[in-house]
Amino acid sequence: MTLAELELDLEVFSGPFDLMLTLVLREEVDLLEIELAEVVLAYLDVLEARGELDLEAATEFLVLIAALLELKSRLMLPRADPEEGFELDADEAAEELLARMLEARRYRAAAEHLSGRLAAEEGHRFRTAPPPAFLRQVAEADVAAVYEPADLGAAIGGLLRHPPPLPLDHLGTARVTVAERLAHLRALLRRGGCSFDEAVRGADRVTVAVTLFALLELYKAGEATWSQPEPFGDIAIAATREGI
Amino acid sequence: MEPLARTLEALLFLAPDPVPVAALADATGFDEAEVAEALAELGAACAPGRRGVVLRELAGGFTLASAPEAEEAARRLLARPRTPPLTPAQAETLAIVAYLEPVSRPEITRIRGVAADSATGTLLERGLIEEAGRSRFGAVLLRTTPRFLKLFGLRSLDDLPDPSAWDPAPGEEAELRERLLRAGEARLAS
Amino acid sequence: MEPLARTLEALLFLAPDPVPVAALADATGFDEAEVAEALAELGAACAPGRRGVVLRELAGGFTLASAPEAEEAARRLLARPRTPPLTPAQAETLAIVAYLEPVSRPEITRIRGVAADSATGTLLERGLIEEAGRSRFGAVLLRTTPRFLKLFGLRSLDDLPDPSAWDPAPGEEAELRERLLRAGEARLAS
Repeated sequence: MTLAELELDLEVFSGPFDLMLTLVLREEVDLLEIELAEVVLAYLDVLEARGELDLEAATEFLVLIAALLELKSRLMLPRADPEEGFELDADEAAEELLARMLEARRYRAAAEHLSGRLAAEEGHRFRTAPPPAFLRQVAEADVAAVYEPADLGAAIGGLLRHPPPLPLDHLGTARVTVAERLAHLRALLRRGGCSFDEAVRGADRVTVAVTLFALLELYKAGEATWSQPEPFGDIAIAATREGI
Repeated sequence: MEPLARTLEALLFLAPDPVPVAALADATGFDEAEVAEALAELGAACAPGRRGVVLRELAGGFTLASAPEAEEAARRLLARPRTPPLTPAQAETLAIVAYLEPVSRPEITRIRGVAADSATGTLLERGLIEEAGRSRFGAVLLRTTPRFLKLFGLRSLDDLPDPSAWDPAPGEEAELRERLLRAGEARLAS
Repeated sequence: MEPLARTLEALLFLAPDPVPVAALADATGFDEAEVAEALAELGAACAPGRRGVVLRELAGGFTLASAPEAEEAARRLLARPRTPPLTPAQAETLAIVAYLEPVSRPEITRIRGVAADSATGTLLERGLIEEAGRSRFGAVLLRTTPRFLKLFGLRSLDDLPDPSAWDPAPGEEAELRERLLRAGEARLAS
């Protein structure tokens, strides 16, 4: 569709788009009174009704509407110096719009040219393999000494260090056994499952660890499964069918 | 082929990007005139229809590229197209950058009459354009990359046609100039 | 060259890795015997002294490589000194190889208490260490290179500093290898 076909029905103007443009440029219609959003909506309606998009016409419309918006926003701005006003006369505005249209048109053509070039180059591919490592290295004769041998000695010294012996005295003798915790878990499972928190309520850290170990044993034996809906969430323990 | 032409072939085979004549001269220890002569010899040996590769002058240097006859087989072997075509928005944005670089995003938006953020993002991602500092007003400036020249078969930006080539003929322009007013007058008169 | 030989040249030019004959046959639509014949033609065209590239048959198939005569010029064009500071993992791995060579990867892992594959890979890539056969158990052995000596300004490995200056227990009698392995195992157990 061409812009001449765009019919508008606005409060202050009714008729084709390019007529509106002409009247605005001749200041026969006050741009300040035109709802440009309405113009855009009318355009979109027409596009929708047609179900097709003519890129050329669409671009032209965008350029024109953008120019009108800019013009309107200039008119709406309070003028700092009334003498200096930046009102464009009709000819100037027409020139500006024309310059914009020509510029946009020029780069649309340049874009087509570039796309054509890219397509014409289609058959030429380039090597992507990087050069072999041995060719990326400086020849041995030109290698300069940049590292300190002492760093190697220091690294060996670090590797010779034994870790400090772990203090073991804080570990008491085990107060619980896996067998005990297995019995505890099995008892809970017979009552229809439980959460891990329930299984270790009030227990100390060693007991929690041993219980977890017992739970792994149950899982390995196929007696129980568990699920945890979210990280750090509660763990639900359930008996499997074989387990019962 | 002469030894220098052979060495140049090896260098261009290995180098990941086009190599300027000066760099080839440095690497081989010959002067630029001798290198240019040997490049001509290599170019003749790789003339279309003679070899699987061709010599190209691109992005300010020389490089080897596969011959177009092998494209179909290359697509089957490598299972990917060379480089996807550009959308109209990307091509327009790229054209504006190529002709006006360095150019800012707002300037591109002004010329296109519509924002080009997504097209600009894709072009940056594909390495066809890159950032080139900031304008006086703080907007990021964009320019094309050597990769753009390489993929579009250009030696330099000067290879692009003068954009006025696409301007409407003077008569057509004069007609356009009058168009807005004339259209309106015709309607007013009717 | 015949068209098929030219297409094969283009394919091998583009492929980053060696290509098996079967894959070349698939890509070109010729059978393997025809491809083999065309490869022979290409090989003859690239015979030593004729071109800047040579055709090689490796384990994985066929590949093009730059001619060996061009090596010196290629280095001048492509070589960049790459000597960033060593990371702690690289320094440890290199020290183990330097003081104990030849040494196997599993031994390095035992001493460090953690695998050193990435550090070993980088050191191999930068030419500081190289492979030196296999141990009785089939593990690849590593040793330092002459490049390593140059980069550290050493005439030979005998010039390596005596590690006793950094030794936490310098009085100990046992052999260095023995002590490093014990320390590594102690770290792993802790």
